[in-house]
Amino acid sequence: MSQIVIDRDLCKGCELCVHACPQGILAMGREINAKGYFFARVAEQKRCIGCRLCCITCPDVAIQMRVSGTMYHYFSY
Amino acid sequence: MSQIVIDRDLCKGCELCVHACPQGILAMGREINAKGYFFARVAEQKRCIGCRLCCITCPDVAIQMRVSGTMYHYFSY
Amino acid sequence: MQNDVIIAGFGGQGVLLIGKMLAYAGMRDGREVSWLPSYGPEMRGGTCNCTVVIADRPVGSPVVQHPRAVLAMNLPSLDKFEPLLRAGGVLLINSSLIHRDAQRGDVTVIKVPATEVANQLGNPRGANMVALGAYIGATSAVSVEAVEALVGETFAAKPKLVEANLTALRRGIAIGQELPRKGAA
Amino acid sequence: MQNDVIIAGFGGQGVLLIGKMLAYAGMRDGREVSWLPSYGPEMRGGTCNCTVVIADRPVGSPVVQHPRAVLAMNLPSLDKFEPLLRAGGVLLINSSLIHRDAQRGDVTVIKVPATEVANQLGNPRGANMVALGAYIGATSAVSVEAVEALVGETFAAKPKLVEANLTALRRGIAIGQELPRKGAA
Amino acid sequence: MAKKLMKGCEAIGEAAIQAGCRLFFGYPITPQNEIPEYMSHRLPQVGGTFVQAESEVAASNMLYGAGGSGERVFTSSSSPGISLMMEAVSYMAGSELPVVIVNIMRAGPGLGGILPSQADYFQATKGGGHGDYRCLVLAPWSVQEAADLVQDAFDLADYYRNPVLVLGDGLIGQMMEPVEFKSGRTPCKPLAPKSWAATGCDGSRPTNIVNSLFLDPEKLEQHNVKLKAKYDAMVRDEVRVASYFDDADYDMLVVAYGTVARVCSTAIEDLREQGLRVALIRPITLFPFPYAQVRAAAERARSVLVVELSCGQMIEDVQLALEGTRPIHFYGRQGGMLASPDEVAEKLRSLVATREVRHA
Amino acid sequence: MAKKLMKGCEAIGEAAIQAGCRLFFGYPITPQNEIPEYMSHRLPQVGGTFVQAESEVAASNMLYGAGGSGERVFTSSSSPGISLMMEAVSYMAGSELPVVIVNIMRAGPGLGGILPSQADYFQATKGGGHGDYRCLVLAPWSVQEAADLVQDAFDLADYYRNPVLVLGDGLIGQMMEPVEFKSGRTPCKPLAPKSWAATGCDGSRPTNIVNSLFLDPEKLEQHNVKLKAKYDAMVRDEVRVASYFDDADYDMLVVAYGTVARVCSTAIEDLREQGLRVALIRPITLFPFPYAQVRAAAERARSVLVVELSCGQMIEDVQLALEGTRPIHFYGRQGGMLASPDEVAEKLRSLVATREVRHA
Amino acid sequence: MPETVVFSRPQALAAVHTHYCPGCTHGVIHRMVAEVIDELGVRERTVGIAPVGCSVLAYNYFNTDFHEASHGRAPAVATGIKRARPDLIVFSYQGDGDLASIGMAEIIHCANRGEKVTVVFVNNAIYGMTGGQMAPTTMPGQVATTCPLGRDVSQAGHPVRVAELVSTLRTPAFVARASVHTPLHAVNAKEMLRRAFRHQKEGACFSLVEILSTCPTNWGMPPAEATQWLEKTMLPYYPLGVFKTPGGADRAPAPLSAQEAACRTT
Amino acid sequence: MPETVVFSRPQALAAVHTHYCPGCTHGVIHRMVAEVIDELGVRERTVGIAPVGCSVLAYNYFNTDFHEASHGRAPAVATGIKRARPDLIVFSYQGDGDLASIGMAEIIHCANRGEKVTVVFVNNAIYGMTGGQMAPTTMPGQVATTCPLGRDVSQAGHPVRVAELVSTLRTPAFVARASVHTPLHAVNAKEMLRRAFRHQKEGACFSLVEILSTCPTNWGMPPAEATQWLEKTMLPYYPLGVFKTPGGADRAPAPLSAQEAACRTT
Ligand SMILES: Cc1ncc(C[n+]2csc(CCOP(=O)(O)OP(=O)(O)O)c2C)c(N)n1
Ligand SMILES: Cc1ncc(C[n+]2csc(CCOP(=O)(O)OP(=O)(O)O)c2C)c(N)n1
Ligand code: SF4
Ligand code: SF4
Ligand code: SF4
Ligand code: SF4
Repeated sequence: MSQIVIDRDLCKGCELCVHACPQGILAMGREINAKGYFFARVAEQKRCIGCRLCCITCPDVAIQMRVSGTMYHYFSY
Repeated sequence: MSQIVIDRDLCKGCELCVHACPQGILAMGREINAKGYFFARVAEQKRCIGCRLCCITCPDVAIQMRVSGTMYHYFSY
Repeated sequence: MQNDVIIAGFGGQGVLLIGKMLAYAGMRDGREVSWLPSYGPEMRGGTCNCTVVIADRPVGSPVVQHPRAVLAMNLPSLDKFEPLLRAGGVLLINSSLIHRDAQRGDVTVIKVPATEVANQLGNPRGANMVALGAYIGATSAVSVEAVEALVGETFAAKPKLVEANLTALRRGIAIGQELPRKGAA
Repeated sequence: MQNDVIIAGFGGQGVLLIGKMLAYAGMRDGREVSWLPSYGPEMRGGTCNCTVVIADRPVGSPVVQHPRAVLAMNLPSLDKFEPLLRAGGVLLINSSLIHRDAQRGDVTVIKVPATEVANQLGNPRGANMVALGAYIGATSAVSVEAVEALVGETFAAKPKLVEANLTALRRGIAIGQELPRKGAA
Repeated sequence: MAKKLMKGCEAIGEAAIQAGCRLFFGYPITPQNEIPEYMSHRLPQVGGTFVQAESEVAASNMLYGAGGSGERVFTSSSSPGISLMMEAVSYMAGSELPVVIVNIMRAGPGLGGILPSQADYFQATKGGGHGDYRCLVLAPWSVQEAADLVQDAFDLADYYRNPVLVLGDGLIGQMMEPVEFKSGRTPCKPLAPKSWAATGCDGSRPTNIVNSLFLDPEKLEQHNVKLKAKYDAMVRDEVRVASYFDDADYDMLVVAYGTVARVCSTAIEDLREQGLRVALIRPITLFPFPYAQVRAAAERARSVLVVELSCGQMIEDVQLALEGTRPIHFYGRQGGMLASPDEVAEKLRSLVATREVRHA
Repeated sequence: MAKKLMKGCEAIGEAAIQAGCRLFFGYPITPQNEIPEYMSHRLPQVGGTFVQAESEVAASNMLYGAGGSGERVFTSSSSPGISLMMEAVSYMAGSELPVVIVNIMRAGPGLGGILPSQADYFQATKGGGHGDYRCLVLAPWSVQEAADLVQDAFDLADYYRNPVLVLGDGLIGQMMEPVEFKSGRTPCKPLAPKSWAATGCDGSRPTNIVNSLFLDPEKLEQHNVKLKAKYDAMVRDEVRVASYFDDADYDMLVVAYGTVARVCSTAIEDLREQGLRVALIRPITLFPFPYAQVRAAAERARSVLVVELSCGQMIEDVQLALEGTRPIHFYGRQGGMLASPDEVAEKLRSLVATREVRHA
Repeated sequence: MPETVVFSRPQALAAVHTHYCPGCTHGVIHRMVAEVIDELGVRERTVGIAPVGCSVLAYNYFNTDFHEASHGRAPAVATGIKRARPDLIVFSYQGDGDLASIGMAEIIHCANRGEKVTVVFVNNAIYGMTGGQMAPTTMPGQVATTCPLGRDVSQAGHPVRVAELVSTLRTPAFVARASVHTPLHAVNAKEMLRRAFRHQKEGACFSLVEILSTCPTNWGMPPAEATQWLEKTMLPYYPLGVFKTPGGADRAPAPLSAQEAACRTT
Repeated sequence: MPETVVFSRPQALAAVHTHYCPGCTHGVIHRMVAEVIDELGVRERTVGIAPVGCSVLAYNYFNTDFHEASHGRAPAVATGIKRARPDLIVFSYQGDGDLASIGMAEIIHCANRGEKVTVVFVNNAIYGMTGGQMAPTTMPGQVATTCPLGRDVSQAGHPVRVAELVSTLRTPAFVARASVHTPLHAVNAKEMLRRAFRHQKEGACFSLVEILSTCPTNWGMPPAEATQWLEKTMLPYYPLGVFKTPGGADRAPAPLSAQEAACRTT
């Protein structure tokens, strides 16, 4: 089971991750962070397939992924 | 009938024309010119076929060619 | 006689624009003017500001360390420029975004709810016009005619904007005038 | 005491080499020396020269406008440097290539048929050694031992050349000494 | 034309166009990007040509080619970019080409910063390139003056067949002030046809050769002497300087150029209200430097304060002018920090203590 | 090692190797081609690396990289090539990199000629690049001194973390003189480990960054002030100057540097035999310039003659030193023409007429 | 159940906020370079070179020693470092104005000498740092502040293709072009970077990876739109792939055939 | 019988002695350029640009106006001239050190902008004027004063092939390589020059002709031997022919095929 952790203050609200997620489970929030950006949040953690595309996409390394137990990698990165 | 005229003082004695002449009618002289070079001379004018290869070869434009009457050009230049 | 003001805020708030309009209006009034922007490192975002000087004689230093007025459109700007304001100067605070009071006691403080007013007028992008008006109302640095004419020109392309911004400007002027005129620069 | 000489000729005549040998010999004699080549435009052919100074005290100017001796290996060099020679100086002329007389009356003139001599010795490339010898013979700018030892080193690779060049050198020295030593530098 | 509120960079570009310049070769660099940007949209409108060069080295050599063709041409850059032009500037001076170069100085050395500075004074006035040469150097203190001097620069370049450098700082480039371009302006120098330019030769004259190579040292020396004579003529005829507050007597003289001089003037105004007697002299040409004028003005004072946005460069020319006849003080800011009127006033006040400045 | 007859260029190359320099980056140009040529065959013999750069711009930036890695490195060129290095020199000064640059000056401006000159004095001493920076400048007058100064140059560069420029003319480069390299020479400055160099970081220290960019003007100003303090330290501690013929009294003082100073010394010897009383002072460091020493020496004379192979550049520093206390005369040759002892003597004699020089 | 972190900031990437604009893919490229440095275990002996451009502050963003080079000269600086310390892993990170405009001579000759360094070339078709001027890589018709009507190829010529140009040199090298406008492209870009750095680690050859990148700010569009613009406009002109491998064949074009050569179409 | 002169000095070539060494083919190239200028009847509106190199004095050898450019910058100077006076015929004459070493950025960008000028590039594989240092075009193993043991490609890389490099740019151009080491090669070289200048006269495009030339002096061999050395050593590495025509196809290499790309030979 994979879990996405978004650092609200590293996020610049570029929305690239939202577009990158094949499951469409990421969304932009309505709060603004210290830098004054609306930051991204995980809308439906449960549907995450652990593809890491959002992590790979984020220009600001604001997204971490943790998995509990082992998990299958769709592609090597 | 073609005639080769070599300007003794323009000649630097490089001998390239001697090698260029398909008829081998050019040779280096034994005199030295104002610049201190042994300059080239025409040994057998009569055997000149008017190919202009010596003229084309000479880096110092020391060789002129004159023809009396019209004459056939082996190649356009 | 010289008027000078530092106008500061976020990049998007149009502070450079109202600074230019102020300078243009000063020209129309036949006075000498200079407009100096902050040009920071070639980097994105952050705050920006400009210094406008309007004088009767040729402008000396376009750099003003202790301005006669400060128009702060956001908190960082207030923090940065309030201490530099001249004693007896005018401090205009965009109270829509800035929720703290002024610390100086020796200056005229004018709170301008620029964003609210603009929103009320149904012209959310007009907050900077309200602020500009407030400064002019409080200092009469330039004539109302000059600045109004200028608004006309600036938005000539879009007549609707002209009206909207004139209204915003006038509301600002009113706010600026409302107040005790003590020690205005 | 200072000896100085300008050695000049065609590129191929080895004038720079004998200049260097002279300087080296001076060093061996424990004196101060400098060797300065003409370095013209980066162009081919033409004449070249070098100035050698041998002195008891550190060499002042390596540039010598009026040298105490001139060794002219070809006509252009004679034309150029004869006028510059100091009064009372020594003028060595390579009479094999130069067919005019010296114009100066106030200097010691030594005609050195360098090429002929070299040819006679069956060492056509040794003309410069003959000339060097003549200069040394006429001025004793350096000791014969020093220069002879040097020839040994310079051509150490080819023992045959050592002998040939020593002979040429000695013939030159003789030629240089033969003459009235008046006003030699 | 009516007065217009313009950024210094734009005014400089427009001034070039008003002066008949139809060619710009340059490379972007802050704080002068508005110059190439302005030229890139204005030149095509007037039938001119804008080329973004691959580098400042290339831009300066394009300048060489265009200048040698007899056309009015200019480039602009900022400190590091100007350093890359030094070889070409030496070539253009040596080949006697009339070109205009604008340097909107930023803080150095190295990449430094992009804020205003005056630390390229030595490079501009003593010659940052190799060999004996000089550029005529003009230093405006307002946007209007920048516009005027740029137009004069083209005339001076043509008249002397020499590169002319306009030396501004980030402030001049970025600030907006009213500018007026007088139509029908007359050149500040008589202009001769450029018969020397390399524009094709029909045999009616010897070929024109744009060149700085002289293999014969005697010829090169003659050339150096000729160039020196030209620079001496500039020294004799082109000095420009402005004095302020020198109507009444004064105890202290401030020497400053460019926008810093305006900061000083404001400082001095305040001080005079407080009864301090201070005057200001502002070199407008940095080469030729107004030695005599600065000397004369200084001799009316007890001491001199030089204010620069550098560690002290122009101060050497002030020292050469004064030859020790007056004490010289210095106030400088570096790294893009600006001297404020208050700082300068404070410095002047502190000198009162030294008893060199007396209260009226 | 025993004395060896060497060309100046070769001696310079060998001196670098003796100083432990194992890296050379350079581009050919007359009259210093013998330096890269010498390095290209010698460096491999001692396990060093020679790289022929594609240009002087590249060479100077290779120097930046190698210097920033903490290795001893040098480059050499001649006037036009040095002009192309101006941006990088400003960067190296700004980043405080210890590098050695040799300029075998030729005549300019532009392509000029290849014969000896001293016309790059301003560029070398006032900074031909942008921004406030200084290079330490050493000017040898003999091949032996060139060899010695080049070795010192590496120590000075390391000690001050600053570019050091060795300024020679074509004569120094091309002439041969006996040279001796003392084995086991001790550095002329204490040398600290180069802990600042960018050579990889294992986390035991913050990363080392070779850089001259400071976006914050206050930081950049602090940096400028720090650099200025370093240059002041050089002025205080590194002045080198030599005096000649000053044992007895003298009426006239000659100021000259480099090989020209030798020409002057010969001229003075001749004059003294004729009873003229003339002394010579020779700056060995051009920056820092020996202002105090020149002033003191000049005050013993009635007037001063400055001799240069230029239109007059060092003379400005002499003027700064003398502050008008003595009349200053000038004799210069340009374009690759050499001043001969007779010319200098003649000039000095002509000044006798001006009654400034008295017969003994 | 034990939780493992499968994606987080690489060690070679400093834990700081960058100054890059929202959505600027400089950040993605930084991270992937850092990941490769970690993977190869060379962080402690790696020295980077920052260009003059938006990535000028790269020296603050990597956990390695760094040089800040003058505009365009990073390949010369890299040469100086590598020749001085062949044991170091040296990489330069350069924009298109820096590398393809002012730095053209330096990159060509660094590659031609076969310096054992790695060049990360970020092609965003614009001058970012100075505010959007035309770059040598700007697309035909693309608007920039110094070509307000769009790049006119009749005046400014066509965009320079660096990977193609460098790959034609005879000296062995690894040359590739990749993109980071989608995560899967990024995965491939990282593989190219991995190969480039591995070649250097093995002392094999010079390596250059050109990476197409976005500049939302100066392109004047939101980040997501910028990635589409890149896909639509840049990809067709800048084909992705490997252009040269150290062992591979010579990539230089041969002379034209007689009749191709003869054609005088102008 | 009436006598006609069928070969003599062209009008565009000044009637002076050159400083070139005996047998140096710079002279042949000068003459042919002058002949082409005469043939096209453009002498009176032609402006040449001399490089820094042995041909620095070219300004004395042509009967046309001239500029003497700083080392390597002739293409930038040419750009300045042509942009200032598009009516002029502008050509630069450059050696290999000048064009291919220090001037690499200027030639690439001049070609890439498509400046309507003609570049005559004389490749003699050495620095002549300065006395025989290594050039970027020096052959592997060839001895020069800065590579006394011969060019070591592992240190200095392989010789730069300019015609190949320039022809890969997308901007239309005419690019060819010829030689003058034999008269028949010279005849072909002249045809290439003719086409290059004609393209400019027609305002078609940028044109560059690389011409292989000898340097007997610095190669250290008699002129005739030098022509053979050129034939034997240079021709195989520098193929002659037309590399690019303005109307022709794009000469840039495409990315490698998947399996070529995969090969990791190092
Ligand atoms: C010598 C010099 N010239 C020009 C500049 C100004 N300058 C800074 S960055 C830059 C170009 C940046 O564009 P690019 O290389 O494409 O990088 P990007 O910012 O797009 O990432 C320029 C021209 C400079 N700093 N130095
Ligand atoms: C800036 C600069 N760097 C170096 C030189 C010295 N230099 C003169 S010619 C030349 C190279 C000449 O070689 P090439 O271009 O191949 O022409 P060639 O002489 O072989 O015909 C060099 C390096 C210079 N004059 N200017
Ligand atoms: S990609 Fe990163 S920066 Fe952009 S919105 Fe998502 S988390 Fe934020
Ligand atoms: S080719 Fe010319 S220069 Fe050479 S020998 Fe023949 S005539 Fe003389
Ligand atoms: S300007 Fe462009 S390249 Fe620079 S940080 Fe912003 S988006 Fe990135
Ligand atoms: S050195 Fe070489 S290129 Fe130069 S003229 Fe002599 S032969 Fe020709």
